[in-house]
Order: sequence, then structure tokens, then C-alpha cells
Amino acid sequence: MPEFWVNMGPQHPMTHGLWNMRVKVDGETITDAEPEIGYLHRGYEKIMEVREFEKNVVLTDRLCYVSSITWSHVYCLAVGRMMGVEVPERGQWLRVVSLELQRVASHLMWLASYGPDLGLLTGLLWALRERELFLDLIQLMSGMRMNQNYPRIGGVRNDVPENFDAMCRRSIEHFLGKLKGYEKLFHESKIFLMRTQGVGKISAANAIDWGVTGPNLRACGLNVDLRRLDPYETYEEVDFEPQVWRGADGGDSYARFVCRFNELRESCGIILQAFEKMPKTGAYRTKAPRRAEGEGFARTEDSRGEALFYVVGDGDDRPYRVKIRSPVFSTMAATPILLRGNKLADVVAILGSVDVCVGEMDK
Amino acid sequence: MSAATAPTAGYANRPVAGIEEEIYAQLVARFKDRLAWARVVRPRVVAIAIDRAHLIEVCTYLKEALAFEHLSCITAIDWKDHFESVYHVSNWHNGCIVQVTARIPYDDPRIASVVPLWHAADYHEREAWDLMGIVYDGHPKLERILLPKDFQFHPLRKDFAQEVDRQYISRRKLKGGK
Amino acid sequence: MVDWELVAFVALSAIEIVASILVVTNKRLVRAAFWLAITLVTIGGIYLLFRSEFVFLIQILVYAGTVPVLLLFGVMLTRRKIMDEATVEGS
Amino acid sequence: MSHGGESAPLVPNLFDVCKVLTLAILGLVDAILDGIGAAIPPLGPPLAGLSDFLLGNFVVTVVTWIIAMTVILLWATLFNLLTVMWLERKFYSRIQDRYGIMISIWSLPFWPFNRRDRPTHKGTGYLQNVADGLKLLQKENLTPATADAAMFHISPVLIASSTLMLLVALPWSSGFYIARLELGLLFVLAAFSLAPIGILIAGWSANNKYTLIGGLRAAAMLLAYEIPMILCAIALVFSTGSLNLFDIVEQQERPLIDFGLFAIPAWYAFGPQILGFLIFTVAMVAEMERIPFDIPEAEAELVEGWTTEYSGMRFGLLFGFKWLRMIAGAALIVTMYLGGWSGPVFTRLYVGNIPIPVFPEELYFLVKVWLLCLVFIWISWSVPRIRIDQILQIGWKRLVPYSLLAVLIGAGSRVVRP
Repeated sequence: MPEFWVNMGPQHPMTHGLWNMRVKVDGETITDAEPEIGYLHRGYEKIMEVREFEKNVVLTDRLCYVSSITWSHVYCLAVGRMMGVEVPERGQWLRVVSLELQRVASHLMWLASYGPDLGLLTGLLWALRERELFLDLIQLMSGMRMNQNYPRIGGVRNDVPENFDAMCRRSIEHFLGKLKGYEKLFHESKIFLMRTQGVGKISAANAIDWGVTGPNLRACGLNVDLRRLDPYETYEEVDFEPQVWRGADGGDSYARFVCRFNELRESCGIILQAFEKMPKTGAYRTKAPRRAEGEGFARTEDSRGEALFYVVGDGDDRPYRVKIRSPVFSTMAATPILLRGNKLADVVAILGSVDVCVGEMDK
Repeated sequence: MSAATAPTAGYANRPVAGIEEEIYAQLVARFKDRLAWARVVRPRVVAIAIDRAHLIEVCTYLKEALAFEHLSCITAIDWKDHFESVYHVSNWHNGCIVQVTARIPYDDPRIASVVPLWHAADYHEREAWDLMGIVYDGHPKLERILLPKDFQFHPLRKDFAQEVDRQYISRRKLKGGK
Repeated sequence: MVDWELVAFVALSAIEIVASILVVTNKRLVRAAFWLAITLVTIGGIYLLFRSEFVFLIQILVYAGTVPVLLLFGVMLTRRKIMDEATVEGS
Repeated sequence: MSHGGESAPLVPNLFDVCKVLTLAILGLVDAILDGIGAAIPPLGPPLAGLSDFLLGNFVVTVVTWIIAMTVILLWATLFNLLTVMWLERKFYSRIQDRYGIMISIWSLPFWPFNRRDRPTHKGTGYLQNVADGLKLLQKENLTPATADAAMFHISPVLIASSTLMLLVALPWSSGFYIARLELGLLFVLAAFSLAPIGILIAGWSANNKYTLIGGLRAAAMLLAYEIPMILCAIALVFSTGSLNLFDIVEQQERPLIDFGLFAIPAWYAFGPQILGFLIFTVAMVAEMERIPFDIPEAEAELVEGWTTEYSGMRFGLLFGFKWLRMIAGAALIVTMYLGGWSGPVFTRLYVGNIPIPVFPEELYFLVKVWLLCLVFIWISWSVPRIRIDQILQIGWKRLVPYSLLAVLIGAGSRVVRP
């Protein structure tokens, strides 16, 4: 049988967005792969140059709709560092809470899309059911389910409602109970293990070289978590365990799955700790100046890896240049390595496990 | 190096206190006269500026001697009279990040590619070429990545006018401000 | 009275002859395989006329169901070019 | 089984029932013709000749056949197919923690009662599949410009007709059937094996890479799973000594161990054929392309596999007949291994002198078939999809050797207990 290219995208059930994975198959085996991205390029970096600093938060929300707060946050952090704005302690803690809630929601969205990738539609419905809990919490916090527009330069937009910690505690308790069901559905399913174990392997050296970050890098056995390694906000004071694949055979889809899955629990733990450690009252926001000059960057542990914003100001009230470093953009460069030698059906098992979000990738 | 034999012990995932001063000292000692400027920005962040001719030298030193294995980001900036290519290179062992700013003249937007050092630079350099028009010499496949293949311009350049006024007019601007 | 068996035999034979001619004259291998399947099914029908149901069913099971599939499989695995050329207007 | 008396079908003999219906219809036509002949005298003699022809043996037989086949078709598609589709959609919705389809006759706008607070979303959802079918009927049938149109159009016909052929030989009870074939088992297996060529042709003719790969996968899977299926049938035939599905069911209609109050029936699934039963069931799941074996139309990577390019009712036909194949497969398994229409309790209600079975054979058969379908549905909504190489490994390296073992066991049990 001759080798031929199969377009998986731009409109394909596998892509979860608008991009194209071209794979060259020999029968069923992938001999080459080439991602084609840019279908969703909206010119963020250019648009942000004509909007005032504060108003860009609305834009950064829309970088990735499943993980809005983390992206707005890293932008606010970068601009705040450029302006030299100190965030009050309660504001920092609120940021941590919102980030972790968003991380859980984002990971659940990933879990929801990973199920149907493997033909397990039940996983989708279950994960979306639990995602509602966290969307409700985020809604209580920010007023919106999507595109929350919550972080601000120098803090957060508003304080949390009364009894928010109790609500979080209740939801998280319920959620942790439900996680056992997921383990039955995923971890204990022989077929799931057959599909994910040993496919899409990448070595740690390759992963570092190609700029793979976040859970995908930790799945290779590298203990690298920016919340720990380059702490921002109040993550230094939180006691948590970055989820690293400790087994011998890392770097495959299963390791990525396990790392991400365990992060759900870890993030819930962080939220609970944050409520214990945060000051009960106090300012949550400081006023930021309108104009700024200089440069600043911030990198955070986004749900998908290392998110970096590099902002340059020239004394105007708008950024002179903004650069968005999307973790998915970098991971996408490494996908041919992940794919080569696997079967055509593994494309979904691999690309689902790296958690692609097209909005942030194409900017 | 497979994942099983990776020196995970080397990745303690804890920031090393005072690492920025150490890195700064080493960089200054090594590239004393070739640095346009260098400073410690904040804990774990060092920023240096160089000319484009020294880029590969500095990057090789960072990667090989100082174990900066991870290229986080490449940014191209249009300063109207010159370009800058900014590299954020980070170290997974101690959490330090070095910002290398390379200056590129406006009339000759070329700089050496760092893909041989970090494959991560591949897409970022393609993107910088795509949006800013800086040619990265030695890049294996310098093609449009985000924009269509037949696109004619490099839209992030400042002379690629954005229709600011039609999109967004600030109150200050209405009053005749900047 | 019409001999219906004779009619059936003649009809089946005619279909079989036409189909077998199409097998060898058709340029598209997949169509040829389809006509081969038709030929084999009609042969099975003739077996049925001989009151040998078992042979008929085995004929359907093996020759109509499996042999063309194997043949098509082999064709598709060994041909250098599987897909037809695009013949949309303008390209 | 002896509990509650002899089993009896609700339809004692499909052809007799249909013949009564035929005679009634033809009698009505005859009466009308007589009336016309009486009203217009010159037409009398030719109409009398026509009615003589209509009531002749040939026409009655042909019309009876047509009516019998229509009854079976309507029974299979309108009742069984819709019910099993509804069962699936409701059942997997419950697995997924949601209500599932809810549109039923109560929620239709023309429903005259209870109009003010019509329970739009409180129905049982039985009509949803009808609505979906109607929607598919309205849709345009697209043919890709580069497709081999003739083959593209012929393959749904091939697949649908071979699926309907299954219904000819499947008995729903000892009286409710079309043909009592001596080689019924072989016939059903042959009819099952006809569909893959249609799938392969469909995959090739659409001239699309997804359909092509889907078709090739279907062919590869067929080769791997047809063989264990037939080997298991051979193993069963060692025990039954017959290929007649009626004989096979009859042999299972006795208790294996009688505990007095209840009895373990002598179903072949409980005997030495258990291995064959399991392998046959697994191979059947592959045959009807359900998750975890639905790789020919793995929607995650191949969009819809070999059905990608079909639209409108052609797609609806292929899609709906998947369930029909599932029903037929489940019915075959029930007939072969799970005792067919035999059941524990049979009671008769006498209306005058006519015995009406309260628990007819059809009921037991349907319950078994639907339960088996539910098991298939349960499996397919709780496991992911297997990869092509793994599926072929399971087929060739596990099922084929095990089915050979089943043949050995079947032959051995024949020798030990003749």
C-alpha cells in the first residue's frame, strides 16, 4: 500500500478546535507528521498594542476559553511587574484560588475531550458534570462562567462572596468522591491502558529540547513545576506536591494522563489550603498606574504548561509590544516526534493527552 | 537519554536563592565587553543585551556551561529604528531565567538561528519571521506559520498600520491627545 | 405450463455470463471484484436450482462473502495508487 | 421445560395468519368486483374471470408471501429496531447521568389533550428516533464529485439487503418465522458475511481517505473475526447435529438440572459450549461494529469511517441497519446458545376454545434479545475503542486458537456423551 497524507483537520473530530494535523501513513503506521496551525490566528499581539493595559484583560481572557483566568492572570502579572505594582496579600491568595479553580475546570475539560477521543463518550458527560461544580464556583467568584475577566493589574476585580470557602469545601469534597468513579472508568479499564500505555513516547531530553512544558514535561519524569521552581503569587506558602511521573516508563500518553489527572486532586488541595492561609479581610487590589515604561515578563504554570507574557511599554498607556508564549504552541512543534511510528488511531490518543487549546496556540 | 535514566534528582524543583547574582557574575565575567548592558531584574531573572553577532556564542555558553536547557520564548520587537530579538532562556534546575536581547539593525533584519541549540526555537523563530519579518539564518524551514502562505506583509511591524482610529478612539484622543 | 426452473436457470446464467465478461473487461479493479462477487452469487443460485442448498450457502459464505474481500484487500494493499485522480472541474 | 405447561407461540403459524388476511383482502376485492359487475352488466363476465384468477392458488400464495415478509419487516424495523434504538439511547443516557431523549407523542404540538401544560420534556422519548428518521429523509443525498457513483449508490443497497436477508431465516418463535430452513444457521452466517464487501466497496468508491481506511479496516476485521465465528458455529453443530435453528432451540427446551422449584435449562451456553458462546459473542460484537470494536468507523480519527461521505437517508439506512444487525446478531446468539424462545413459565388463557398464551414464546425471545442488546450497549458505552493492531491481535492470536479449542471441546463432548 502506498504511503499517503491524511489530513486530520481543520474540521475533524480529533482536533478540538481549528487546526490541521497532516499525517503520512503507511497502511496504518504513521511515518511522518506535520501540524498546520494558524487557522484561528486573530492577531492578538497586534490588537493589544492599541488597547490600554487594563482593557487588554478582556482580550487575554479569550486566548483560551477553557482557561481564561490563567491567561488573564499571567498578563496582569507581567504588566504588574513592568509597572512595579505590588499585589496585596489577599489579592494574591484570591488569585491563587481562582487559578486553581480554573486549572481544575480546564483539566476536566481536557478529561472530557479525552474520553471521546478514545471512543469513551461516557467520560465526556461525566467530566462535564463535575466541571459544572467548578464553573459554578468560578461564577460565584467572578460573575461569569466563561471569559471571566477576573484578574486585574495589581489584584483581582472583586472580593469573593461570603461563605465562599464553605461552598468550595463542599464542592471539592463532592468532587473528590466522584474521582473514584473516574478511576474506574479510566485507570482500571484494560482497554484504556492498552490504548494509552506506550504510545506517543517522548524522552525527557527531547521534551526539554523541544520546549515541552507543564504536565507533559512532568510526565517524562522531570520534576519541573513553575509554581515551585519560579514561585509567583503565594505559591511559596502552599504545601503541594507537583505531579511527576515516577514510574520507569514515562513520557507516554498514559503518563501524561496520570499527571494531569492527579493534578485535579492536587489543585483541590491547594484551594483548601489557600482558604486556611489567606487573610480573612484586607485589600485585594492596588491601583495600577495608567502608563508604564520598560519591560516586564511573567511566566506561570498554566494548565497546559509554561505560559509567558512579555510586555514592553514605551510610556504610553498601551503596551508597545506584547508577546504571548503559549505552551501548546511549543508542544505542537514536538508532535511529529510524538506521532512518528505510532498507529493512525493513536493520533487521537496522543494529541488528546497533550491537551491542545487552539485559541492560545494561534493567538 | 531515555526517561528512565533521566537525572530526575537534578531537578529538585526548588528555586536556588541568590542564583541570579551568580549567573550575572558568570555572564559578566565571560562576556564583559560584548554585553551592551546587563542587570539583575528581580530574583531569578537576569537580563542582558548583546549585539546579534554574539548571539550564538552567548546562547551556547548559556546552554552548555550554565545548563539553560529550556528556551522559553523568542520575541521580536520593532523599535522603528532597529529590531530586537529577545530570548527568554530558562534553567530547569534552579529556576533562573535569562533574558537575552539581541539588537538587529533595521535595514538588515537578519540574525542567526538558535535552532541547533534548542529545537524549541523552531516555531518561535518561524513565528517571529512570519509576524515581524526577521530572517533567522540557518533555520531549517523558515515559512509562514500563523498567517496564510501567500500573505505579503509582516503585520507586527510598526509600519503595518493598524486602523486604530476606526477601531478604538480613547477619550483622550478625542480631546486631541496622543 | 412454464418451466420456472428453466426460466430461473436461463436468467441466472445470463446474469452470470454478463457479469463474468464484465469481470475481465472492467478497467477498475474494484468494480471487477464486485462483478466477480455477482458471478459467484449467481453460480450459487444455480447450485440452488440443483437442490444443493448446502453448496449454495457455502458458495455464498466463502466465495461471495470472503473471496472478493480478500481480493479487494490484496488489490488495495499492493497497488501503488489507490485513490482515483481528482477529476473535479477546474483542477 | 415443564413448569406451567407446554410453550406456545402467540403467532401459531405466520403463514396461516397471513393467509387469512390475504383471503380477507382478496374476498373484499372480490366483493367489490362482484358489485361492479352487478352494477355494470357488460363488465360482469371479465370481472368474474378476474376474481376467479385472484382467488386462485397462485395469487393467494404470492400475496401471502408478500404480506408475511412485510409483517416480518415491519416487526423487525418498526418495532424491534425502534425499541432497541430507544433502549440504547435511554440506557446510555442513564450511564452518562442524564435523561436522554424525551420527545414522545405527549410532546407533539398537535396532541389534543393537556395542551396548556404539555409535558414537552417529560415524555419517554420513543418518538425521537422516528423524528430523526424523518429528518434524515428530508436531507439531500450528496454524492461526492470524484466518487464512483454507481458503486457508491449500490453499496448501501448491498448492506441493507444482506441485513434484511438475515431476517428470513431468524425464527422469532416456533410459529413466527418466514422460512424454516434446514441450513438456517449457515444461511444466517452467510448473510452476515455478505456485508463486508459492501463496506469495502463503499469505502473505496467514495474516493476519500477516511472511507478508504475505514473500508480496509472493516475488511481486515472481517477476516479476523469471521473465522472464529464460523469455527464456534462448527463447534456448536457438533453438539446439535443439526444446522436447523428450530432443532437447535428444541434441544435446549429441557431442564439440565431440575431443582423442583426452578431448573437450570439445558442452554448450550451452560454446557461445554460456554467457550464457544463467549467467543461467538465477542466476534459478534466485532461483526456489528460496536465499541470497543468499531474501528471501521472510529469517529475520533476517521470522522465516520466508511460512512463518512453518505448523507441523507442513505446514511440513515446504514446507521439504522447497524442496530438491525445488532438485533439479528443478538437473536442468533439467543437462538444458538441461550435457549431461543424457551422460558420458565407458560400459562394459557382460554377464550372459548382457543388457547391464548399469556407468556408467549415471542415474549421470552424478545426479552432475551433485548437484554443481550443491553449488554452490548452497556459494554460499548463503558469502554474505549481498541486500536486496529490490537483488534487483529485479539482476533488472530486469541479468538482463533480458542475457537479451535472450542471445536475440540465440542467434538469431545459429542464423543463422551452421544
